[in-house]
Parts: sequence; C-alpha cells; structure tokens
Amino acid sequence: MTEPVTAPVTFDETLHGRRRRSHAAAALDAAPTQVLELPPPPAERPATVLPRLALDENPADPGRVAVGFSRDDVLSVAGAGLAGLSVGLIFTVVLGIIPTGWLLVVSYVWFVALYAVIVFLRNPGPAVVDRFWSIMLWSAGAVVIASLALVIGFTLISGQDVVTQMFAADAGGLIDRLHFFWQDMGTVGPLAGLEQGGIFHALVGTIEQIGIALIITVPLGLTTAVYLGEVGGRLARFVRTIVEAMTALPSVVAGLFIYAAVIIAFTRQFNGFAAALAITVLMLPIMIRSADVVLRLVPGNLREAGLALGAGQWAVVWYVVLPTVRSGLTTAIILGTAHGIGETAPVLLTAGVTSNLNFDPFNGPMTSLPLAALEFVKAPQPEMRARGFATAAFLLVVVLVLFVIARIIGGQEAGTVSAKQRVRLTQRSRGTLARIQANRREHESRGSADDGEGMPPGLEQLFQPETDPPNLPKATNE
Amino acid sequence: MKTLFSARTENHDEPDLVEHVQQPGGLVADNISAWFGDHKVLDRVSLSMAAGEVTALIGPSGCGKSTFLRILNRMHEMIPSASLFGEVRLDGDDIYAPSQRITSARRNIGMVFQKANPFPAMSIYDNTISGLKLAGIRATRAEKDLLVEDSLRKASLWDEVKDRLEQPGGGLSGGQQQRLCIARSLAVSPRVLLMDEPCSALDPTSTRRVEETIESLRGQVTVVIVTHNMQQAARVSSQCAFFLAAQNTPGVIVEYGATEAMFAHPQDDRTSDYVNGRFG
Amino acid sequence: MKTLFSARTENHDEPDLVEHVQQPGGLVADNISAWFGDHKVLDRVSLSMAAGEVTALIGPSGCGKSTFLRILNRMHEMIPSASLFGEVRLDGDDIYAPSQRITSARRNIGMVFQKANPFPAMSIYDNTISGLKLAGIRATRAEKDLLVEDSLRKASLWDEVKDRLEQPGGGLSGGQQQRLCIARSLAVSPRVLLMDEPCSALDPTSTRRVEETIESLRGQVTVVIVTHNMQQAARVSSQCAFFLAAQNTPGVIVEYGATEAMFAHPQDDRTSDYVNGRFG
Amino acid sequence: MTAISETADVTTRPDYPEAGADTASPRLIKQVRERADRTFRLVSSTGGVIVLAIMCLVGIFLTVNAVQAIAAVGPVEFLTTQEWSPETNHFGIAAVLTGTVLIALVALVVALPLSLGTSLFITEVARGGFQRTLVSIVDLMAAVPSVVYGLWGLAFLQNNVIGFAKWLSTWFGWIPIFAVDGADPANPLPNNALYGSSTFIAGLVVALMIVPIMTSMMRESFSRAPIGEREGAYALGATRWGMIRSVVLPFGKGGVIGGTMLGLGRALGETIAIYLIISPIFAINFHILQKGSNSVAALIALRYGESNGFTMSALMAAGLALFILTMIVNFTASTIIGRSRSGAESEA
Amino acid sequence: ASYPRISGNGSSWAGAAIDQWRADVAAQGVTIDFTNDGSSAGRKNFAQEISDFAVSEIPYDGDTADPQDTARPSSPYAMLPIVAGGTSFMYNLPVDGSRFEDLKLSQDALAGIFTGGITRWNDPAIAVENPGVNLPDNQITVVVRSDGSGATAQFTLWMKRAFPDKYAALCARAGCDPAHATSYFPYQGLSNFTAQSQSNGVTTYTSGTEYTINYDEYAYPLGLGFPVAKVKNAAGFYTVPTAPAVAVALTQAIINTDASSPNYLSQDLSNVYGYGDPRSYPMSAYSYLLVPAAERGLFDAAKGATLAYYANYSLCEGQQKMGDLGYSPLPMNLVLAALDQVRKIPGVDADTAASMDATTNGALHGGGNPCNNPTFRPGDSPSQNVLVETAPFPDGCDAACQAPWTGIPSGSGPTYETTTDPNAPAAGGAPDAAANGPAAGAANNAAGSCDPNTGICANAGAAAGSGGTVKTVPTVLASSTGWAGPQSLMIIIGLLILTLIVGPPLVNRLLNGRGRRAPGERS
Ligand SMILES: Nc1ncnc2c1ncn2[C@@H]1O[C@H](COP(=O)(O)OP(=O)(O)OP(=O)(O)O)[C@@H](O)[C@H]1O
Ligand SMILES: Nc1ncnc2c1ncn2[C@@H]1O[C@H](COP(=O)(O)OP(=O)(O)OP(=O)(O)O)[C@@H](O)[C@H]1O
Ligand SMILES: [Mg+2]
Ligand SMILES: [Mg+2]
Ligand SMILES: O=P([O-])([O-])[O-]
Repeated sequence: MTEPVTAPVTFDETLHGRRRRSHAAAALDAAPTQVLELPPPPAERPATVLPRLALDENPADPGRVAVGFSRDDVLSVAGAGLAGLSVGLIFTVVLGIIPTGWLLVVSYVWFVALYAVIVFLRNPGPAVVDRFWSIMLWSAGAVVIASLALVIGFTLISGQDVVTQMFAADAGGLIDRLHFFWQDMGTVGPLAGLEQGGIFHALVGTIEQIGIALIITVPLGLTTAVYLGEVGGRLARFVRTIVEAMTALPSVVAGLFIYAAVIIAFTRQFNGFAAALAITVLMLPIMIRSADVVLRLVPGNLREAGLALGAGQWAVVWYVVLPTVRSGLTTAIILGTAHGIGETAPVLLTAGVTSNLNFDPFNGPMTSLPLAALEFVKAPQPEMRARGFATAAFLLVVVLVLFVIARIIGGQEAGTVSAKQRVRLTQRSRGTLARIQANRREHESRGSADDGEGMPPGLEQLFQPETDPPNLPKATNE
Repeated sequence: MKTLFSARTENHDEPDLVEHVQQPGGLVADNISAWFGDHKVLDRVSLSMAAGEVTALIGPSGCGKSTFLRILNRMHEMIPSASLFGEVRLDGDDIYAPSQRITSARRNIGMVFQKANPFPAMSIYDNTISGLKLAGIRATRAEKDLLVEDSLRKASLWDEVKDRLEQPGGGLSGGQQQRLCIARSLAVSPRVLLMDEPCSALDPTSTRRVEETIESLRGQVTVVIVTHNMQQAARVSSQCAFFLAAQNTPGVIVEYGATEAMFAHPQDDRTSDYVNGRFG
Repeated sequence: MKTLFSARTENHDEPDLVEHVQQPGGLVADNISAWFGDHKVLDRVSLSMAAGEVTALIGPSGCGKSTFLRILNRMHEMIPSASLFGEVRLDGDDIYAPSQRITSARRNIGMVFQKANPFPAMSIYDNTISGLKLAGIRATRAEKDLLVEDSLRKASLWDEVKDRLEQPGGGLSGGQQQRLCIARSLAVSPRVLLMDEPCSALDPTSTRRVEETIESLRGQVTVVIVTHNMQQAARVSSQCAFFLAAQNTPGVIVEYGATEAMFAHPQDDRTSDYVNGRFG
Repeated sequence: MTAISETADVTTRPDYPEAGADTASPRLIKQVRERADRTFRLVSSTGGVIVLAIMCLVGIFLTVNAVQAIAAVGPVEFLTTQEWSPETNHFGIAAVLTGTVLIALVALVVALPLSLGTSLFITEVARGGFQRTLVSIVDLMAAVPSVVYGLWGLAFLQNNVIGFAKWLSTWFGWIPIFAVDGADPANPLPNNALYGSSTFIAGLVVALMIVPIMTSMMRESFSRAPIGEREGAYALGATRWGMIRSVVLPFGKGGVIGGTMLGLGRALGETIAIYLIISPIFAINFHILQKGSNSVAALIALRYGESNGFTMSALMAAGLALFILTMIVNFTASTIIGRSRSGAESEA
Repeated sequence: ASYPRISGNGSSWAGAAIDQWRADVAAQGVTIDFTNDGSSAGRKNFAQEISDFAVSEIPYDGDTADPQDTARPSSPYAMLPIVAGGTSFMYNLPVDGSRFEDLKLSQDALAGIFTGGITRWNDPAIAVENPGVNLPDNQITVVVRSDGSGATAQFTLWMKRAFPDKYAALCARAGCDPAHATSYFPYQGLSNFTAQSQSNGVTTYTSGTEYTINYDEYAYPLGLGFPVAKVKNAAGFYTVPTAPAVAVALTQAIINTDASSPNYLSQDLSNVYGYGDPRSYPMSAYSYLLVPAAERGLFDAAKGATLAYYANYSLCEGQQKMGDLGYSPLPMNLVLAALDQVRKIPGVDADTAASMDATTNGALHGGGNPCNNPTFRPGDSPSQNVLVETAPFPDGCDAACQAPWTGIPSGSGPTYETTTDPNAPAAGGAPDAAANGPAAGAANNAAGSCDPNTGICANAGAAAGSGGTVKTVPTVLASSTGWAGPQSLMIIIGLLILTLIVGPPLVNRLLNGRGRRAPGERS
C-alpha cells in the first residue's frame, strides 16, 4: 500500500481471458481449448449486417397489430348469448313450461352451456376451461354489482316520494325544496306531509357520534397498529389475536356493554357520547386490523435502509413507514368509519331515539342516520316509510362522499403520481433547481473568500480531511 | 410418451417452412415496431434466429432487448398499454395471426426470466411438469416420471435434486431455481427458448451451470438469450445482435451476425465501442 | 451549519483513534463469529479495513459475506435469531460496547443494499437528505439545498436528476435509484460505507457509474464492498478478502491482502481457483 | 487480531485452530435506545394495552354478567337446552347457537364463491377504470348499513327468492337440509309462508353483507401474487385460468382463508338484518329452507329491551357463547394465515 | 316558562299518538324525546330511571301484567290512560284470483285462529261468517310479534278473558301462564305460526305473503292500504276499530278507582268484549302513561314541569287528532281522573296547574270545554261521550238499534250470494261495518299474475305498500309439484333442442377425427 496499485486485471484482459474458454473466441483464436459438440458451422460465416442502412430515417408510423380480443371471441360470446336468450324465450314465453320470471336464469344457464360447446368446437381443453371460468368470474362480478344495484335501487324507489316532493311544482324555493336536509322532525307529527320535516337531527347525530368515535379510534387504533407492526413481542401477538377475534364482536354485544357500563352505571340517560363509545368499540378492531395488514406490507428493506442511515425506530416509523402506507392507512380509517356510520343496533341501545335536534352529545337522546331510517320505516304512515328509505339513501350518499374525500386526502400509493401531478412536480422541480443554484452562487460568493470550494463547511470537514492521507490509491483501470 | 408428444409430430404436417427446412424452431422477427402507450421503444427491427442455434441479444440498458424478447412469445401483450407492429414467424407461421392461439405460441416459445420464478407451492417434481398441467396435456404417471427426469437432466439439475423431488421448488438456491425454470420450460418441448438475462442474479458457479445447460440445448432448441455480459454472449452464442437506443429514440438493431464476427471485427463503431467495454 | 454537523463534532471528542490517526474511518473486525439461531455462519473472522480505502469481500454464495457486512454496522441484530461474538472497532471504539448508541454506529457506517431502496413516499430531493430527517439533524433550507447538490454530485447523479428533484425517487431507473441510495448515505457524512453487491442488479452503464462514484470516494470514506464480480473487485478495490464456507461449516476468511496480490499470486489454492473462475 | 499486511504484494492466510476447538459463545449485546425510541415504544405499547384492556373489559363484562344465568341452569343444560325461557329457569343456547351457525354457514356457502369470483374478476379480468370502479363498488357495498340490507331482505328479497326456495325443496327435498315440513305438493295453492323467514333467506342477506369484506381481503392477497410467477405460468402457455389456478390461488390461499374466516365471524355476529328477517323459533331446525330460525345476536336484539336482572344475565350468557365461538373461529383463522405465504412476505 | 328537555320510551302501539303530541308541543317550545321501542322496554327503562316517562299497554302489577316482566320502579309513580284504540286483524287472502277485502270473523273464530285451533282458511268457523265466498283450501299462516309487545299483551288478555279455555289450551301447547296475559306471544311448536319483530315486521310480512293474518295496531294496515278483518261483536254486527267503534266499546271498561292501588285508573276490559252495542269493536283497549310521582335520579321538578305540561296537552288538546291516526279519544271522565294523576308529578308549574284546573272546572262546574276534548260537550256529565252518542250505527241496524240492540237487522243485502248455510246467523248476511271501511278506497290497480307452482308474480313487489290487489291465477293444477307432465316435457324439449343445436357440429367434429385442431395448435 505504499505505491499506487497498478491494475493487475483489466476489463479487457478479463474479457479476453474469459473468451479463451468460449467457443466463439476459440474459433477466433484458432486455438480451441474446448471442443464443443456443435452442428458444424456453415461453410462461410457471414460477416455482420448493419440493418439500419436499408431503412428510411423517418418512416410513416405504421398501423399496429390488434391484439387482445379476436373477432372470434366476441362473436362466440354474442352468439352464445343470443342462443341462450332464444332458448330461454322458447322455454318461458313460447312454450310456457317455465314461469316467465325465470327467463334470465334459464337463458343464463343455456348461455353458459352453449358457449362452452362453441368454444369446445374450436379450441383445446384448457381454453374451454378458461372461457368457462372467465364467464364464471364475469358472472360473480355481475351478481355482486346487481345485488348492490338492487339494494340501492330498492332503497331509492322506496324513498322516491321524498325526492318527488323536492321536485314538485309547488315545493317553493330552493331552500324549501331541500328542507329534508336542514329540518328536523321536532315539530313534525306522523300525519304531516312530506313537505315538512327532515333528517338534520340525525345528520348532526351521525356527525357528532362518528366524530367522537374517530377522535378516539384514529390515534388509538393507529398507535396500536404501529405497536403490533413495529414494536412486536409476545404481548403484541396476544393483542393482535384479541383484536382479530374482536373484529367479529357482535355489534349488539358492544351496545349492551356500553349500555350497562356507561348508561346504567353513570349517565343514567341515553346520550350520543355513549353511542360514540359503542361505535368506538366496534370500529377499533376493524381499523387496527386493516391498518396492521397495511403496515405489514411495508417492505422490510425500507426499514433497514432507514435504520442504516442511523435513524431511531421512531424516526423510521414516522418518516418512512407511515408515509409509505399513507393511502392504505386512509383506507383503513375509511373502512372503519363507513362501518361505524352504518351501525344501528348499538346506537339503538345507547343513543336512544328522538325526533329533535340535539347538539349536546352528553345529554339526552341523539339519533343517527341509520337509526332514524329504522325508526321511520317502523312507522305505519307511508310518508314516514318514504322518509326512512330516503334517509337510508342519503346515508349511502354520505358514505360515498366520505370515500371520495378519503381518496382525495389519502392520495394514491406512495411513489405513484398521476399525469397532472407529474406536470406540477416538474414545475416544482424547476423551482427547486433554481433555488439550489441561487443558494450555490450565494454560497460560492461568500465562500470564495476563504477557500473557493463549493461546499458547505460541514461537508468540507467531512469530505476533505484535514490532512490528505499519504499515498491515496488512484483509480487504476482507466 | 406417444400421447405426450404426438402433437409434436402433427406439426410436421404444417406448410413447409420457408427459412429453415431442416429443423423446426426457426424464428423470424420481421419489421417489428413496439410502443408503450405512445412511447415508441422499438423501430422496425428485423432479425432471423436460426433454428437450433443460440442467438444473443446485447446492448445497453433500456434499448428494448427485453421488449423485443417478449414480443417473440407474445408476452408483450400482457402490459395493458403495449402495442406493436410487424410479424413474428415461427417456422413460417406468424404467431400474431388471428388464427393463432396465444397459448400455443407461448408453449412453442418458452421463456426464462431474470428472476427465477418457480411455483413455490409446487414440489420440484410438479414444477417440472407444471407446463403439462397448464396446457391441459394428460400424461400417465410413468410418462411424467420420464419427462421429469429428462427435463431435469437437460437442465443439469437432476443430480442435485433427485433426492428431494417432492420438496417445494422455492427451497432451492437461486441458481437451482433458475435451472428448475429452464427444466420446466423444456418439459413442454418448446421449439424456441427465450432467456432474459437468466444469470444476472446468479453467482458464478450457478452461471456456469446455466451456461452449460444452454450449451447442451444447442441443436435441439433455438435459444435466444439477452445478456449484459459480453463474455457470456461470447461464450454461449453463435449469433449476436446489438441493440441500441439513442437518446429519446426507439431502439434499433445496429448490427447483427455471427458472434465471432461481432466481437472480432464489428463494422459499426458503436458496436465496437460497446463490445470493447467503452460504453454501455 | 453548526446544528447540521454537530453530531460529527461530538465524535471528535471521542478517545483518540488507535489504528488510524491521520484519517477517521478505520474499521477493524476482531474475531467475529456469528450465528443464526444455533447455526454458526461465521467463525472467528478478523479483518482490518483501512481508512479511506476500498476493501472488497469476495467469495462464493452463502459463505457469510453479507452477514459479515451487516455485523459491521449492527444491522445483524435486526434478525431476531441472530447473535454474534467478537468486536468491531471504528476508529478504535467497539461499536458493540454498551456505551455505544446503535444509531450513531449506523450513522457513521452507512450501508447500500443489493436492491436499491429509495423511500417511495419521498421525492428525490427528500430522499437525498432523508438521513438528516431520520437522524433528527436540523438544517436550514439553504444548507439542505447545498447538501442535496453535493451528495448527488458525489453519487454522479446530479446531472441526471437535477430537473426532476421533486419527482418520487421510485421513478428513476434501477441504476439511478442505486446511486440515489449512495447519495442518501453520503449525505449524513458517514466514515464508512458498506455496499452489498451494489451493482448486481444493474446494467453495465450504471455499474460503471457506481464504480466511478466509488472511485471518487476513495480517500474520503472507507468503502467495504461485497461483490460477485471478480473484475469489479479488481477494478475498484485496493484490498481484498476471500471468504469461503466449506460444506456444513461456518464461513471463514481464507486469504486477504492487497487486491493485486490476491489476483496476481494468491497463496491459497482455493483463492487461486476462485479468482481464476475455476469454481464459485 | 490480524491487520492487513503492509506490503501490497503479499497476502495473508489467517490461521484457524482445529475446527471444534472454538468455544466462543454469542456475546450479549445491549441496545441502548434513544429517548425518542423509548418514548415511542412506551406510547405505542400503551395504546396496545389500552385496546387490550377495552377488549378484555368487554369479555370480562360478558363473563361476569353471564355467570349468574349459567350457574342457575348449569353449563350442560345451558348448552343443550333448546328453549329460551329464563323466567321459568329453563333456557339454553342449543337452538339459538345452531341457528346462528347455520345462518353463517349458508352465508358462507353463498358468499365464498361470489367473493372469490369477484376478487379474481377484479384482479385478473378487469382493467383500468373498470377495475377501480369495481373496487369502489365493493367498498360501497361494505358501507351499506345493515339496516338497509335487513329492510331489503324483508321487503324485497324474501318475496322474490321464495320461488327458488320452493323449487329447491321440491326437487332436492330428499336431501334433509332442503326438506320443508308441512310442504304439500298436492295443494295447488301456494303456501309461501312455509318458505319465508328462513335460515336460507337470512343467510342470503348476510352473504351480501359479508361479500365485500371477504372480497377485499381476497383481492388484496390475489393482487400481491408475484408478477414473476404469473409471467412464468403464461410463458409456459397457460391460459388465464391456468395461471390463476397455479399461481394466484395458491399464493392467495391465506387471504382466502383469512377473508372467509373474517366473513364467518361477521356473519356470526350480524344482528339487525337477521332480526328483521327471521321468525325466531327455539328449536333446532336443520331445514334451512323452512321458516323459523334463530341467532344469538338477533335474540339479544329482540329481548334486551325488556330484559333486566336474571333475564339480562341469560342474554349475556348467550352473548358469551357467541363470543367464544367467534374467538375460536378467529384463532383458527390466524393460525392458518400465519402458516401461509401471502401477506407475510414483503416481496421487495 | 322554559321547560327542560325530557325523554321517554315505550309503546309502539300508541307510538303515533305520542309522536303527534310530541310534535305539537315542540311547536310550543317544549322538547320531548320519545322512543317507541315497545311497552316492555318502556316499563323497564322507566323502572331503571333511565327515562323520564314511559308508555305501556299493561301495568307492572296485577293479573293483567306480564308475569315475565320483573322490572319495578323503586320510587313512586303514577299511571294514567292517554289514548284508546283497537287491535286490528290485517290479512292477506287471495280469493278467486284477487285479494279478498271483506273478511268477516267471529270472536270465536279469531280465538281459534290465534290459538292454533283453526288452521285452514276454509274452516267452517270462517266459512260460516263469509257465506258465498270461495274460501281457499289453504293453511292460515298466523303472523305474531316476536318481540315483547303491548299489542300482544292486550290481545292475549282478550283471549284469557273471553276464551280462557282456548287460551289455556294454547298455553299448554306453547308454554305460557294461562292465568296471565303475556307480552310474548306463545307460538312455539305451532307450525302455522310465524313470528316477526315489531309492528313493521309483522305487517310487512303479511303484506308480502299470501294466506296470512296478524294482529296489531290499526294504523299499520291503514298505512299499507290493507284490509282488516271485520270482527263480529256481541250484537252480531261486524265492525272495524274506528274511533267511534272503540269509543262505544270502551264505555264498558271498568275503571280501577282505588286510588291507593298501584294500578289506579287501569281498566278492566272484561265487559268490553261482550258489549251488545251493535257499533262496538270488541278488541278495544287503552294505553297508559307512566310518570314519576316524586323526584328521582335525573328527574327533578323542572323536568316534572315539562312532563306535566306534556301530559296535560296530551289529555286535552292532543285528543283531537286521535281519530285520524286510527285511535279513539279519551272520554272526559278519564281525562279528569288522569289529570289528577298528572298533579302528582313533582314540579307542575303554575300555567299547567291553571290549565288543568280550568279543565276540571269546565267539566264539573259548567265552565265550558277549555280542554277542547272532542268527546265532551260543555254542560254534559263528564261520563257522557259525544263520540259514542254520534257514532253511526251499522248499516242494516234499524231504529231498534238505537236502544240496546234487539232484533235481526234487515235492509242492505249481502255482498255475496248466500249459500244456504243453516248455521248462518243472519240470513241476509251481516251488516257492514260502521264507517270508513278500511280498504274501501284501495284501488284495484295492480293487476298481475302469479304462477301457482313457483309463486312468482309478474309484478312482484307491487304488493308492498301499493295498496293494490294482487290477482292470482285461478287455475288449479292437479298435483303439480311432483314429477309430472310439465317436468317430463321440459326435459324432453331440452334434450331435443340440445340435439338440434349442438348435435350436428359435434357429430361433424367426431366424424372428422378428434385430431383436427386449429392451425398452430400443438399441445
Ligand atoms: N411496462 C412498461 N411501460 C412503459 N415503458 C416501458 C415498460 N417496460 C419498458 N419500458 C420502456 O421501454 C424501453 C425498453 O425497455 P426494455 O425493458 O425492453 O429494455 P432492456 O433493453 O431490456 O433494458 P434492460 O437491459 O435494463 O433490461 C425503456 O425505455 C423502458 O423505459
Ligand atoms: N436470516 C437468516 N436466518 C438464518 N440463516 C441465514 C439468514 N441469513 C443468512 N443465513 C445463512 O447464513 C449463511 C451466510 O449467508 P450470507 O447471506 O451471509 O451469505 P453471502 O455470502 O452473502 O451469500 P450471497 O453471495 O448469496 O449473498 C448462509 O448459509 C445462509 O443460509
Ligand atoms: Mg431487460
Ligand atoms: Mg449476500
Ligand atoms: O306497543 P308495543 O310495541 O308494546 O306493542
């Protein structure tokens, strides 16, 4: 180490050395050290070819090969669908041996069968299986969408009178038309028409109850999830097991618990806070569980990278782990919220029911949206039932809005950016670069007085040791 | 073994091959252009890969070697935004023709990836014959047994794993996993085997074994291998194509030909610079 | 700038260095044994890594190179079953001494992993100075700006990314990501930089850039690099240690010394076989 | 300690004593944590302990309250009696618990294929905007309040599904669970009431309620099936389904089981919807298509309002039984998930 | 005065009335929270001092109380009637393809149906009341409440009092105490009974399922537009629970006037069931308000003022709208007695006290009707009930009817052609109900066809809430559910179509040898 190392092995030499063992090189050097059993090379090895010489420099953009669905696939599905429908019609409408209500079911069964046959005629076994299961997957998706559509459709149709009233000719100004959202039922009796009354009281109740529940669950839930994922240990495993078991805690049991432990024992009256506590008990495990799952997906190498930079555990969690899964955590919170917002049984046991607006969560009954829906629907009057379903529909809308908000706040997965964001970030980058360059100039003008090096003092200290080490090895292979 | 490979015999009934009459497996890429969305990454690339020989694709990173390779067995389509123009003819048939089934193209043209990807839930045995299962080919136990041994022997893996065939494939070392993937591809008797940097994640010993495996396949299967390692290209291939993508332009083949010619006296300066390690 | 590097100043108050007085960063591993559970993977390994020089660790797969490297900055402890015996002295202080903070050991001894792992939630800018944030070092905006530029320049990345500093670090190419990780490690001014096969997932161009970066660090930071690539070891290192683990025995250092000597006239036959590509 | 020799052209071969002579045992390493880290660990474990305390409080509360009732009849009778009449000191959970399990099983049988199919559809078939829309739809479905499902089941589904129930019992009545007592095939007039308010209908509604949570768990694990393995299967000439069979499903097994167990847990505890739909009977009824069923949660919802003292204790005892059942299910689930591959591994 | 907010819960039977009053006083600035979660829950919460007041159909004690009910308030309380109403019997019965809306039932038949003695619609006991109606030979599905309910308590009380044998038989079968009414309908083991939760569940189920009958508050069938059974009173006339019919019947209630009894002012309804007035509806009853008679827990004098204000309003002004809601207003004598109970509430404020005094003065000393009670005409005796006096007599009730009823009516003919049933009590058919027949206005708009095999209706869902009449297809198929003609036909046709569509290509494929596959395929 007293003299600069002269390169004992250079890239080229190594390459050469290696090539000595390769048949290509062997042929080249005419000194074959290894005889490979190869088909004899063609008598005359062609020289290499430069294909670009034969091409235009700027060709017109050619069309592209259409890949994906072939016309055959599409026609098979369409044909089988048509045939299935026809057979269904024959059985139901024409022959009448199956009730017309079963038309879709019959047609579907025939469609699947006929499609399988069609595919079988032209394709090998695996393709038939593939197409069959594709249809099954599509069907599963369709069934799920259809059921949700039925549920929502039923709710909307059952509550349509409320909407109709809103659009009625004599409903008055915009404010009057929207009375359903800003009035309560305080002065509205069972005989009142739909032009009066609304669900403002329930909306307030829902917001306050879920708000209180979130104030408790978000910090507690996320802390616990972090505890499970980052601290660990035997106790953490026990907590995780308990929490997982608790995700299935029957909501009515949670309600009973709060009813006995809070209302009977302390408050002696129904109140919104007790309901919030019951919702909390139900939301906590859901939130912890989904947050825990998300946290466990953070690649271990990110944590290692953080630790290797000299960070403490807390810093790694706060600066690396949590930001990486921000969107996942938002989803966890929203899932918990959406679940808590729809809880009925525990709220019924703890918040009581009222038609009056109540802003005070600690005193007196406080209705929430799902509870109001249930209570409305329980009433005999058609107007009340319509209000009930309209409330349920409104609840769905509220949840939908929450989802949208969460997606906006939570953003996409860490590290992915949309096209719009990319443009913005590019602009920001330009700003940052300009700032850095300005800083650099300023620093240099200040620093040129002493050493002229474009480096902050700390960096100098770091990268320019006080005394140059003697015999610093130099790059060897240039 | 008859049922198992009867399909292979059938193929000989197909129209005569234009490029390669002696042996099946000749692969011709004709005027291929490729895009990701609107980003063009390959521009009118044509290359003929001789049946039974090893063709190496070399070139700096990002020049479209992987894209080209994936176009050769229709894996390119897996990426939603991807599109392409041109023809790929396997023994004369365009694999992109509407009458062609994507699955059969891929079965005929096997592929081995940079990162070994055996099916971790399956045993080594099952991994080896997983292609049969996936293609819906029925075989008796005895046929399967023979096939497993043959394929593992071809991939030079038999001796190392014959005592633990029923253990999960994920338990092997990286190099063994890679050779298991080669064995798995060989078991469906492909005419072509594509390899995308098969050794770049392996240690030298494993690399050596894989290269030996490639040697032993010569003459039986057409091999197309992408590699970053010039020595590897020189060691294993008989033909070579140099890809290059200049700044912000799509990738093209700058030069191709016999490997020794490419390394000994390339005609293009860029090829010469690249193979001599002056860039890339 | 005081706050920024105050931690460093503290370090100078520490007891005088024994091995290297001229330059900080001398790292000495003394009689290291390591276990995973009851499985011993390193047996009494001692090695001195000279300050400001590049030391390469070579050897076949599984011989304990990574384990050794991770012991050098206490990353080994992260694995629950792992344990060790021996001392690691940085400028004379045992980093495993009870009085030593694990975080300061790791800040002084940075690490770059085989797979580039920039923080996905951070921009390139933030990734570069993430070490400051993570170590709780306060700095003004201007200080950060200068540090970002300097670190990125050190890692030969500045010109490539200066126009997209606010884009997420995950959007860079593999080689760029790896250099970003190097820049990130350099930003906290470590005395030692450990690299575990930093180029094995990179293309030659990127490899070349990383090697250039390592060159430029020579004399400033002690570098310990694990590599599978003999030529790389030859190109970048001045010292070299050959690890080997015979069948079912823990890994040991068979031979170490100046790189040229190791490659030119190794004393041990196994070393000679290994560096000449006859095994491993 | 050996230092690298000072001469560059000589390498060193360290001496090792004979193998086995080494007696070094692992060194005890103390980690000195920063204050911030100690605080962090303290705060987060406090969070964990609080949650544990809350959860245990619920369990203890149930147990303490249930003791009185269980002690009054004895655990054996409590488990084997079908009637529910705490006033006369004659009650047990045989019928209610069986009903709960039956409803949950029906729900699972319906929901499992549906959510498997949907999650595979989302991860493997749907692309781009359609995929995102589907995910949102499933999420939205999870957020539909159970009271809405209950009302829908009562007022809409019941009337429309009875025909199917009838068909099933007519043609498959020879399978005991599909039999319906009192069904009179000779009577041309319908007797729909026989098929209403059944385990089957309650199970269907509960199935819809658990589909979203099962789907999202399965989707999560399916979507993490490594791209390398997927491409490996495709490159072997696999069809999409072949790839799913050989890569996605084995990889997602843990998620499937976990999701199923989670769904089962929720199905066991579902309250309002079941309460609205079933016609509670206190006799074990294995005929799932026949009217009359029961469930612990619905029983509590039905009776809590009027219960106090001993009758309340009896309800708590039922709640405790349900609680223990869900615990068992979840312990099983976490054991299975713990052993499987998906989720646990961070494929970087 | 400013009144603090109070809350109560209880009867869903009286829920609509309470809710109406709550809305009315809210307009006057008094806030009342009320949850109609059932009488039993009301009594329990009141006893536990969680609510300030409760509404229940039955008291805590006495033979009319539910023996299963163990809740008792530990501090003094008072009980007062607040609203009267009738238990109605809603049914869903298709006859000859359309919903039948004119079902008449004797009390005996009702007891038979609800105790499991009568299980088929064409049972002679039903047929005899509905001559000429082609009653279907199908099972009666009896829909009862599964939750604890005041409606059930009132109904079982009627069974216990009027048909003790049948009630005892029911109790013997299903397990209940024949000496007490019960809030939980004993339906265990009765195969044609179905229990549903809450009034809403019971009525929704009935409206959606044919051949069913239930019991519940009259407001529910009114709201859904469904018919209720016309019940034959002791006079032999068929009535429905309209306000006058209930009022007439309740004149026979015997009031517990023992002020020291905890059940002071509770009613013994034994005489109501058998009242011979042709206008009376036998299943009439009261609902009660339970109020604290001393301060307790969170209930202080200030809250007492609110409660008193609310109770006073309910008893006077509030009775006005009861008819519209399906209830019957309280007679003045009950109002006066109830006001005495209200005075026991701690903290009654001066305004309320003055108002109550004015009411009492008006009724007893000719001070007019400041209470504005609809049953009271100033100057009358408080026990006189205007509603009773003006209640219309049923059609077919001649002048003799005006007095205690004596003779067989003549006049309006029967709706249906009579079959010569010797047992028919009135040859000309029974007189129709007094006023506003329940579903008189129900439109026959929703026509549709339902298949007798599958039960699927073409316009399924139209039944719920539409008030429409669902027509069934009157075809009678012989034993259609076994393996018979249609099923065989189905299979044969299926096979035929299969062969026609799929056969040729399959044969072709087989003939050409299995090996021919698409080009490029080589598995
Ligand atoms: N999925 C994709 N979406 C969009 N662009 C892509 C995608 N995959 C590759 N590209 C782009 O296509 C070009 C060619 O990539 P390709 O992977 O084929 O290069 P390569 O030669 O294989 O590089 P390497 O040696 O690094 O593997 C690159 O510019 C790359 O950024
Ligand atoms: N987390 C772990 N748990 C148990 N054993 C381990 C763990 N990590 C490594 N080992 C074992 O320790 C030994 C040394 O592994 P190490 O990763 O240090 O080798 P290496 O030289 O870095 O190999 P490579 O070149 O493949 O990276 C191997 O036998 C390995 O199986
Ligand atoms: Mg590539
Ligand atoms: Mg390693
Ligand atoms: O009024 P009830 O709800 O008790 O019938």
